[in-house]
Amino acid sequence: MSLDPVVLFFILGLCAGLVRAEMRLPSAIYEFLSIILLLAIGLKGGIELSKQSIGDLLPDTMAVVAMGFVLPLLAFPLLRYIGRLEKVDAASVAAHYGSVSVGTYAVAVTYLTAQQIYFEEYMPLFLVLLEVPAILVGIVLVRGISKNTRWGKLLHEVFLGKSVVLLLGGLLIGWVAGPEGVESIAGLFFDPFKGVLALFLLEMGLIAASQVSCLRRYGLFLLGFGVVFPIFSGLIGGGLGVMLGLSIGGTMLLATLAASASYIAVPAAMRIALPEANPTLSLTAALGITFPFNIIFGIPLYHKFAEYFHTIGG
Amino acid sequence: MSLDPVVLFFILGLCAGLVRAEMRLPSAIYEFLSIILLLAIGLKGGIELSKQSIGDLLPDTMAVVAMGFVLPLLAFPLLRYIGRLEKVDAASVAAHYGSVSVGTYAVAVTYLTAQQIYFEEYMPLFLVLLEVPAILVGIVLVRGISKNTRWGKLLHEVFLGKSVVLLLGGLLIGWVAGPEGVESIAGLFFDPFKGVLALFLLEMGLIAASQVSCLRRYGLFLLGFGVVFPIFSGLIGGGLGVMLGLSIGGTMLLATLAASASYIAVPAAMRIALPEANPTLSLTAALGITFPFNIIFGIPLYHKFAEYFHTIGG
Amino acid sequence: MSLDPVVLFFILGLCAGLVRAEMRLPSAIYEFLSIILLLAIGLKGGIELSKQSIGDLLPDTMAVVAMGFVLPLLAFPLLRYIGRLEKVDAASVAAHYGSVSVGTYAVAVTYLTAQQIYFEEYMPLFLVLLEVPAILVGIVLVRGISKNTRWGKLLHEVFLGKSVVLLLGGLLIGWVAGPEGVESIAGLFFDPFKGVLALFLLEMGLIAASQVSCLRRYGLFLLGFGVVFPIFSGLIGGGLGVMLGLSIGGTMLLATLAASASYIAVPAAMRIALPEANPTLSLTAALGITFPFNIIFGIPLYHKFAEYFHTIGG
Amino acid sequence: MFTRRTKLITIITESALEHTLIDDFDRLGAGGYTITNARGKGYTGVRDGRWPTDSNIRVEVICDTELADTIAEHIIKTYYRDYAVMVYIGDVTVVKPDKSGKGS
Amino acid sequence: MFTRRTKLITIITESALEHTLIDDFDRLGAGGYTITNARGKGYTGVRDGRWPTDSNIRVEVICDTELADTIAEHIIKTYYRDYAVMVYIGDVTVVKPDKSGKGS
Amino acid sequence: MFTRRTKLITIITESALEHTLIDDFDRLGAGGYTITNARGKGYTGVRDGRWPTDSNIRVEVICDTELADTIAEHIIKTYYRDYAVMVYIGDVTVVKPDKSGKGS
Ligand SMILES: Nc1ncnc2c1ncn2[C@@H]1O[C@H](COP(=O)(O)O)[C@@H](O)[C@H]1O
Ligand SMILES: Nc1ncnc2c1ncn2[C@@H]1O[C@H](COP(=O)(O)O)[C@@H](O)[C@H]1O
Ligand SMILES: Nc1ncnc2c1ncn2[C@@H]1O[C@H](COP(=O)(O)O)[C@@H](O)[C@H]1O
Ligand code: NA
Ligand code: NA
Ligand code: NA
Repeated sequence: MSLDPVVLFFILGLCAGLVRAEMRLPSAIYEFLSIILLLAIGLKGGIELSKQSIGDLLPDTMAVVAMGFVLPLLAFPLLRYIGRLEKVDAASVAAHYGSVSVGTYAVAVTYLTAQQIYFEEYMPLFLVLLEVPAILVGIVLVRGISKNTRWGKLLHEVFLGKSVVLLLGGLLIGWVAGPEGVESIAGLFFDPFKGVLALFLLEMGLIAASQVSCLRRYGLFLLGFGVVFPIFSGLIGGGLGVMLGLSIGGTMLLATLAASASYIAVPAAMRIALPEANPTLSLTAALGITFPFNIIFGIPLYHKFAEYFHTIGG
Repeated sequence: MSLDPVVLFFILGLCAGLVRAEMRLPSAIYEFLSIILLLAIGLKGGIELSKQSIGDLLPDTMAVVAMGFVLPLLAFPLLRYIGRLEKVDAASVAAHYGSVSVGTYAVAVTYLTAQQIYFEEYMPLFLVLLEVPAILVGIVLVRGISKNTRWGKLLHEVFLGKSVVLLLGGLLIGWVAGPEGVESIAGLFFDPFKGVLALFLLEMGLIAASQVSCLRRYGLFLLGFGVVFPIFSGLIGGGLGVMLGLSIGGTMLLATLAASASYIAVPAAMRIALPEANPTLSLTAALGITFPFNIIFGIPLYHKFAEYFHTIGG
Repeated sequence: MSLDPVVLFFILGLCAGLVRAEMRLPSAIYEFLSIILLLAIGLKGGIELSKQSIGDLLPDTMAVVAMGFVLPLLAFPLLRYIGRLEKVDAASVAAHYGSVSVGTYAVAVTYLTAQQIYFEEYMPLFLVLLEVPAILVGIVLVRGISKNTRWGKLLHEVFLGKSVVLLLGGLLIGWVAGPEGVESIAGLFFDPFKGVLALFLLEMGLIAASQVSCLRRYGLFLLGFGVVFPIFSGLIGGGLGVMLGLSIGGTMLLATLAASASYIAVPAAMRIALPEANPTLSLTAALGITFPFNIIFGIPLYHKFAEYFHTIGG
Repeated sequence: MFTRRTKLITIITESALEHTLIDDFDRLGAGGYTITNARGKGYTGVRDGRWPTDSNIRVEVICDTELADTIAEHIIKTYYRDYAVMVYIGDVTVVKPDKSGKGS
Repeated sequence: MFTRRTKLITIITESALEHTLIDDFDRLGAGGYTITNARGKGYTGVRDGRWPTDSNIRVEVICDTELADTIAEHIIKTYYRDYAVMVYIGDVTVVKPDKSGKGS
Repeated sequence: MFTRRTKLITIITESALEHTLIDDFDRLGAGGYTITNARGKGYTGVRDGRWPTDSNIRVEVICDTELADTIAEHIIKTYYRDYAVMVYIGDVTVVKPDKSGKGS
């Protein structure tokens, strides 16, 4: 297995963090990089949407959203009854794993591109659609559909978070401006994309390493969950991909989306919506276990899933 | 009217700001982008100057500087006697509208480039020349040429502000290094230029949206002034452009410069020079009204002006 | 002598700083630029190493490390007995001048590239190897090899400083990923490299200018040392380069490394290891005198050295 | 020139609460507030700002004793259980040009 | 170790005044100052730092009662009318190795 | 609601000392600390944060009188000679939900 340079940057960050090297990206730079990634991914998807008939995508879209509601509902009982987490913690972790990680998606796309494997370019649409449902499920699992919950404020927070706005904004701009329009801004968003991702992953490695100290506190169950649940949801995502008739690349991306866990949008939303949940618990799992696992081992594995499903499904 | 992607980014920012999405560019990034824009614009102009005989440009230069002194003198009585602003506020707003906006200029250049319309590449020289005169007029309108004014400190502030230094520095470096020299740094300053502008405009949209709440406070006169005065000064700039024998593109750019209002250099200078002026008033007008108006409607309009003037002038 | 644009940016910063223009790069941006420079330099070197047999480089490597130990030992007596500095200050300044400046190295590479002069691409290996030895020498000169010194903490600080980690990380990634792998991230690290260096030097010029006020405090000796010692160590580095059979370009780079003085890694290490040393003294010399001297005059001079040595040596 | 002895209440808490606290202050009638970014450690652990959910703000409100107590009580009651929160009150003398001041 | 009861004057004002205030402190004879970036709200409205002209600084000067009063008076007289300004004074005990301290 | 009068010790020093100070606090038994970035001027000159070695931090620790004295003494003894350091102590009233508080 030869590793892509972006994965090497992640490993560099991980190692530097583990030996406690005095290094970190300024947070303004980290945000800059993530803004470029989000917009670039959105723009790419939008360009493709401009070539598609939206009506054709509607059934797939609905199936993917449904998966966004189902995944946290599968995670919750495992966390609550096997992991014996408090109800609110189980709901919060479930919301993280039902939602998605943009960084993981970007690495998966890089993986496919490097191997010149075709995938449906409108996948960013699914990415943005999968951000939100799990958050809603997590909240309802704890609060019910109670009128006491300040839904207005919550939905505002959830639907107008930075990543949703930038992905959706990118999609719309790409859709309106089309391939030639977007071409003119390629010099910031597309040409340096993979380098931007590399630097982003360097910082993610540093952050992931700093989560390791929390790992011990939460024990083996969390470690196991952070590895096993992604594989399980990767299978679901891959299965859905084949059912929707996606290519091998597209199937692999949907598996990756399903397998990835959010570490930006969901933590922020949970802090407002379910403040009594332990924020370190979810973040340690999503950022300290699942993200590294997916980047290094998961993505090639989900590729295998997609190939296998296509063999048996085709 | 098909909108350029950079304008779409501005509109995205505007919308995100109006629905109060939790989003903003870190201020370090905003500064980074604006430094790149200023230097890139300066460098472009400097390369062109290296091909020109400076002597040939002297008459045009003096005419443009004269316009920089005249525009605020036209704005002032309107603000004072029709708008019934305090003297100091009228002078401050006049200074903002007499000076120029680099962001607006950059969008206008993008507009011309996208439509492959020729313009005189040395226009950045006019851009930097127009920054300062209006500030001096604003101060003199209130203070007179009084010896009490600490002119030393003021002139230092005005002539050594960030945007003047970067534009002028870019001009000089472009002039000294010439086309081949500057070519080597194109990878940061020219290739990503339009993407950088897009991101810059995203943040400007967010900022402009946050000014809207101030709009109500100042009422209809300010709204009217912020739209009508740019059209009026755009006509003056366009007229001067034709008189100087500029191309349609150059005429349109000079109209845009005249029509644009400063929201960076002048607010900072006014805070030092005329602190009793209400800073929100000017900023709301320049940033909340005139900037969006120019980006979305003004620039195509000034193009029309230029074409019309050329028809009757040529 | 026609100046490269990156040098013009440095001079622009210097001038802007000297006239006290209100300008500076946000520190997050300065860090961003320096991270890109460090990684890019490391990656370039690593790609080359992947083509070399490491065994072949071992003798050269050891000779260069030896130079890193010798240079501060040469500087120390000059500073102590001619400059009459306190022992600890002499040791600290010696450590700065024995170590290297990445910015100076980058300008030297740019100089060679612009003139299309060949050099051994694995030079970044020497760059990273020269960072550390002088720091150790500086500490031992003051503390001896005393058991009281908290060597563990010190070595951690010295070997895991940001620039060592990024250079070394870049080297390793370049080495593992090879030319094609690294090609994919060129859009961030290589294409904008020279522009990034230009902006970096703009800020360095501003910083260097702010050191000038300290110059007066330390008088003529420091000024002389900051110019004469680099010339002297440049001769040593150049001589070693010829002895190792390096090309003219490689010889010039080794001379430049020897002549350059650290202003990032060493100041940070000294503040921990030798806190009683006056930090302003060393920084004024390295940043306020030697860096500008090297950028503007030193690099062409070391090129002459290399040519001369090759004439007599070859 | 006029001086008035009054209270300075300082709240150190999670950045996530910034907007909520500002709304609270407006509702409770504070004349103003000042916020700086901070990092720290307390009972809930290290909050070093490496991750957005891990950063603190340091909020100051100058107000009379009564309002300081109201604010303190509100914050302790509303946020103390679920969030990283530290609240303390000190005495300061505010200086203004005249008795009414700019704001009151 | 030596301790001395003295004053801490805090000024919260517009970032634009930073250089001017520093000059003032030097002229009035302050031994030092400490500045942090801040945002806030007061009588002159919200200053949330989104735009350069909208950001605050929080300035602290440790000095004796007399100088604190001089500084407060100077600032109120010079800047209060036209700028966003809040000034307050508190009591602190400075700790130094000996009576003279490093600086005096 | 429970309030306790206690001490607030503030240390303004070089950013380079951040990790060392944090270790010191842990060792001396402080329950927490809060840090903000700062710039300033003092006896050792201007520290305006333009260069990494020139930036300050402003560290606050809330603790009882005894620990405040211990911390102050430790810092003065260990760092005062070679580093830019300012230490001062003030009185504050900490507000907690009950006598034991979250942390003790
Ligand atoms: N003893 C203390 N001294 C200073 N700051 C504290 C102290 N305890 C807590 N803090 C601050 O308050 C925040 C929240 O505290 P806590 O809720 O105890 O975790 C911490 O992250 C610190 O910034
Ligand atoms: N009551 C207050 N409590 C805390 N900070 C305040 C208060 N009033 C004003 N400030 C700060 O002082 C700045 C200027 O105040 P003002 O001149 O009243 O607008 C504000 O932007 C706040 O940062
Ligand atoms: N009189 C003072 N008032 C406020 N802050 C001070 C004062 N003196 C020193 N400082 C702060 O403490 C830091 C170190 O002080 P020093 O060791 O005196 O140089 C300075 O950089 C300032 O930030
Ligand atoms: Na998922
Ligand atoms: Na104008
Ligand atoms: Na050297």
